[in-house]
Amino acid sequence: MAKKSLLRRAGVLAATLATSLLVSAQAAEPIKIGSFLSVTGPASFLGDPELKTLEMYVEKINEEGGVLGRPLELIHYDDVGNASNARNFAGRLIRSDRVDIIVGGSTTGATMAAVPLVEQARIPFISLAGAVTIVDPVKEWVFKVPQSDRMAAERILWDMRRRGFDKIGLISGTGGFGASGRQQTLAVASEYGIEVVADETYGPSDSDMTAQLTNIRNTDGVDAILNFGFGQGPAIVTKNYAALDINLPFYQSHGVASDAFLDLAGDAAEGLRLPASPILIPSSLPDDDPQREVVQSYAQEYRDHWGTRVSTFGGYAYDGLMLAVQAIEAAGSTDKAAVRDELENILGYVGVTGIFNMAPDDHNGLTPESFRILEVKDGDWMLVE
Amino acid sequence: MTVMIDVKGLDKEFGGVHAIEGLEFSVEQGQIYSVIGPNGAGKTTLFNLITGFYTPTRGEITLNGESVVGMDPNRLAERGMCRTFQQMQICMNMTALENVMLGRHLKIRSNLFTSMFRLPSLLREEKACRERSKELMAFVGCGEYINTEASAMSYGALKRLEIARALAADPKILLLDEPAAGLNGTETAELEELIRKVAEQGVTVMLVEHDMKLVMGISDRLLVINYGRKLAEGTPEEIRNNPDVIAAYLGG
Amino acid sequence: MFDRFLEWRMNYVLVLAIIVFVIPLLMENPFYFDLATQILIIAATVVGLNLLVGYAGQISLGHAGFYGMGAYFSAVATSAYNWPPLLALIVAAAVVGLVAWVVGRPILKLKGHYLSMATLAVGFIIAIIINNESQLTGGPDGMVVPPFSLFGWELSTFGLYSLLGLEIPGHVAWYLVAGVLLLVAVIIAQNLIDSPLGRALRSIHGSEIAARTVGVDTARYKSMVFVISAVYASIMGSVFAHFTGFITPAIAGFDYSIVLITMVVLGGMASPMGVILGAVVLKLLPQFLAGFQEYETAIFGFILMATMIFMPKGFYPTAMNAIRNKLGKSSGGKA
Amino acid sequence: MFSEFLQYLFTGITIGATYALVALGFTIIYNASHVINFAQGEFLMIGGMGTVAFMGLGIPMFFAIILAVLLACLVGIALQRLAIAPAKNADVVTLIIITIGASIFIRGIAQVVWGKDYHVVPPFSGDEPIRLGGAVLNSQSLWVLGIGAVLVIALILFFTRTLIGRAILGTSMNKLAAQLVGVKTQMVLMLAFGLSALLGSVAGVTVAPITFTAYDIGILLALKGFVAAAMGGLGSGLGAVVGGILLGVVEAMTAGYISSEYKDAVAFSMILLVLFFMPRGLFGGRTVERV
Repeated sequence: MAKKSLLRRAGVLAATLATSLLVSAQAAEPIKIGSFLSVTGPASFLGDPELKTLEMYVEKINEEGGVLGRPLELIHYDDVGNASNARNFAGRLIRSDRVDIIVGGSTTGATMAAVPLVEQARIPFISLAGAVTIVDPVKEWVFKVPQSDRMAAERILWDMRRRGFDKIGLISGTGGFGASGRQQTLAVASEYGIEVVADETYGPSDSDMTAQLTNIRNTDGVDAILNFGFGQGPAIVTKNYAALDINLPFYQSHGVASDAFLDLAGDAAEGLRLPASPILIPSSLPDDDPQREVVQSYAQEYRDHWGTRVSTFGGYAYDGLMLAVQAIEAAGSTDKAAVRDELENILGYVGVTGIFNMAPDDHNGLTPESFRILEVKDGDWMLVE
Repeated sequence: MTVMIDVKGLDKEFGGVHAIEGLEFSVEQGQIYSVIGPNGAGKTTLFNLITGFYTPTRGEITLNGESVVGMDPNRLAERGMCRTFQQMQICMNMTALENVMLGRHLKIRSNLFTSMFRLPSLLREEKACRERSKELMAFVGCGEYINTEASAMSYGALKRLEIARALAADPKILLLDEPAAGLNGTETAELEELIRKVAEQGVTVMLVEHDMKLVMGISDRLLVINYGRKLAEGTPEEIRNNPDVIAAYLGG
Repeated sequence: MFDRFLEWRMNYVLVLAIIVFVIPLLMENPFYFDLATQILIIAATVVGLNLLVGYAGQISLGHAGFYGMGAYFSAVATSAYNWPPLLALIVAAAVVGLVAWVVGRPILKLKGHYLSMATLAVGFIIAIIINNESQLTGGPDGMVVPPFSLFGWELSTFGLYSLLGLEIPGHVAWYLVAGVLLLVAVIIAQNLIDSPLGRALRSIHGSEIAARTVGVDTARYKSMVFVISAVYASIMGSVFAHFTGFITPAIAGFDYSIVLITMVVLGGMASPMGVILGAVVLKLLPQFLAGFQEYETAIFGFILMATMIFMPKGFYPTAMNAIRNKLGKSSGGKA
Repeated sequence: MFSEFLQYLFTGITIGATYALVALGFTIIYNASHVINFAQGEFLMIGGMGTVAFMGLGIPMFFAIILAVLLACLVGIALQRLAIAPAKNADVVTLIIITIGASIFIRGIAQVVWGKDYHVVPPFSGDEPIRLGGAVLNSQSLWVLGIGAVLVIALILFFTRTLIGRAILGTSMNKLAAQLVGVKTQMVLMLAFGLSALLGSVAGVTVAPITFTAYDIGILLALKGFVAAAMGGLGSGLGAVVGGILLGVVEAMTAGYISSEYKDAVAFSMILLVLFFMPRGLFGGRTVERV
């Protein structure tokens, strides 16, 4: 990492030099980074920090001289969490704006809607969405930043196994994230010797999940409860869970890995566990943690720039952008096939989300271990290890 | 003469209030039969019962010997019954001619398939329908409105248009609810002439009307009702001399 | 000559055809074709919905349910069961028609807001089923749909085709197919409207009481037009699924039903050109508003509200009236 | 077994009380103007988000609530004056689209002014749940039920005992007649919208501690409220309350005993069933077709 950034600084220096020598460098054609995100609508808590991150770092990179001596230009559309909009905007980015690479797609639905276009147009696409279907089966031009929901399920089940639970109750949202997470959990549970004995769902705008939780509580032999979902739903589940006084270990997914969740759930969240990026605990990362530096600087810069706390989701956009920049630099041009090949070759990139090791059969490049198991203690996240 | 409409023991209650009570009468084919009575006597309710818009609480209505109680208006139309309304029911989203052509709805055999592809059989049928409707518009005296939007027509013309539409169905019995309401003297005279012409063609006409001059001049028989009950029935002459009727109208 | 053109009931179809087929000569960018094709598909859908809402005067707040059903039937049948797309499209239309008939009979007895409520409920139930049966439909994340093909000949937006010696890129080919579909949809709809059947439908809107007295079996006609508009939606839903290659349950959802009915009302009820214009505007508006960022929602709502307040009949009839008045004045009040 | 049932019932009544309050808002406006106001949910949103925003300015909760309710009333009156009144002769569908447009507009503004995050409104009386017969009841649920009951009684008294209330009812029955006896119908309509907004925003702030609040919370609440109002019979206050509670209980029971995935589908099937047999809802007036 240190070497890489040194290289980049050298590049920046060269670029700055070039600028001062050649006035024409001013006319250097920008590298177009296309993006469609759910900045408004039900998934705005994903898209909003993602866009803020992209805007901020594109600006920052340009101040430092851009990439390959060319400035970055961010072209962004808001898909409002609607997949057909996402598809249309992806089409617009590819065919009208003629961008060089796409970093975006806050939700799995939005990402998957754009995939057929991206594949046919043969343009590198780095998705910021979660479901494993995005990269399994591998699609030639599609990469993704976040750990898949399958990894989240695996990580949670691993921790459950470690604590000796073998029967769990599952409650999940019926939105894309929850439904896919539920499927993955059911699929991999047996590998960890865990049985899902209760399986409940709730709608995206439900205001009370007591009935579902009562059902789970009344199921025989439940050792722990897992909630897969995002938005305000999991916070309501958490509150209902506390109100029902269910004294079972409680797990949430990485879908709620943001401070906003703690604000909503309040005391009720006390003691629950979830898998998350280290971004939630920048200051309590051990000194020897390889991600410590990048996580802390991103968290600091984001807070300084926007005046709000970071979330995991903004971190995805950070990694997405940096992966794109790195691949373009390595390719030495914006040639789409070359950039794609370089994306596939990325090894050991230390990001906010984890350490990425891409491969032809792995367009995500993360392992379940990149998730840290956190526990809520005294209203804050705490690393369990 | 055959009996067209036969009403026996007819009752209609609205929330316990008797709108029509124990009404009995019959209308013979080809007659002009009028129903009169003070406001709120139940005349329009009676029409709504006969034409299927209301279902009687009790009693029997037969049309040409067939019981028609509980039958929908469109089923009654298939049996040759047609009517106009006190509060006119004109399709204001159509032209005058289309309103009359609508009246021939039951005469038309075209189906979804012929309509979708506008097959020749449909065009032939439409042409015939249009011709007949134009004739009827001329017959009722609104020939000049053929291409006019219904919403642009005067009240009097619309009244006649509604009759033309009813006639377009080639009805056996025609019920007119206050056709003269809102018309001036000349228009009323024209209307009287029109009703006579219709009756001459063998159509039975039932009439609810307030214009006594019109009613007395035109009707073969009259039914007088008050508070939903029969007060009198008979020829115009008999009604004119009936003390109950005089009392109801003058002193009641 | 010109007068006869003005009198001709299909005059606007000719105008529409010219517009549809001239546009490709003016556009280069495949993205615009992509958008235009979607507009044509959705326009054909609302032409069908207009028969129900504009002409027969029956509200449906659940029509996207039928659209989504058609789309998903085609998607599942062609991907999971390898049906030929055309067969899937036809069977989907038949199934959707049947469903519409079964639910339509009891629902259409309801009036006004109760009818809106019932259609909304039907749409919701369809959307919930699509959302939950994820083994078949892929659930909320959506599913991939194979491209349209006929006798082994595949229509893809990225293909290249030759017709009469002309090289036609896939996106233009799709556009032309959708354009022809829209014209067929409009011609059939106009034929229906101009038939006795159409007259009966319009009479239900004008005066249901009058319709019944002249013998129109209003219940039968209402369910017939409900089925016809549902079949329109189903067919165009199938076409849309093959065109975009990926669908999510959102296309069957309440929001989309509202979009459809808004297209009908915004452009001008009971006017095919009006509803097509409604589709064009509502589909293009988000593209234009994309630059307004966070103000997009507010501006969209404002435009919607203001248009309906100041042009309650929709903007096509309002504009036509204005033009007619102007022409009338300039020709010395001849009209 | 019984405690389970009791739990579902409590849950259902809590959710149902929310629906009932939204449905009552529909009812007031429907009664005065025969308009279904699809922007009704936005009043709830303004109630909740307004309270959060005013509290953010350091205003004590009680006054923040009052300010939020006032704000909602202003929006309600503005809605009637600026959007509904100019379109008074429009079709039913056109009015539906206008109110939907208004709802999108209000939501859009709220999103710009108040942001997109979900917020918590503190419960009125602590977080401690109440235990009863093995089941748990959120203390805020009691507030919802209590305030709901008070509002319903206040409304009944308002419509039957006060001159203005009777004027609203009179206007709904016969606009012309009401004008003839000197009722200023425009004034009455404005009042109805204001009142409905008041009801909506009070409901919004009361349920916010349970459901959280955000700029887009109004959409689905409005939808459920409409379902409840239609099921009970449009225009009937009793219908709105019964419809709301019934809807909530059916949802909770379905989630508990049948399938949580299909609980909304069951709720929607139920309204279809009700309408098949009672085309004007459970308590809708049986009017005779006037010919």
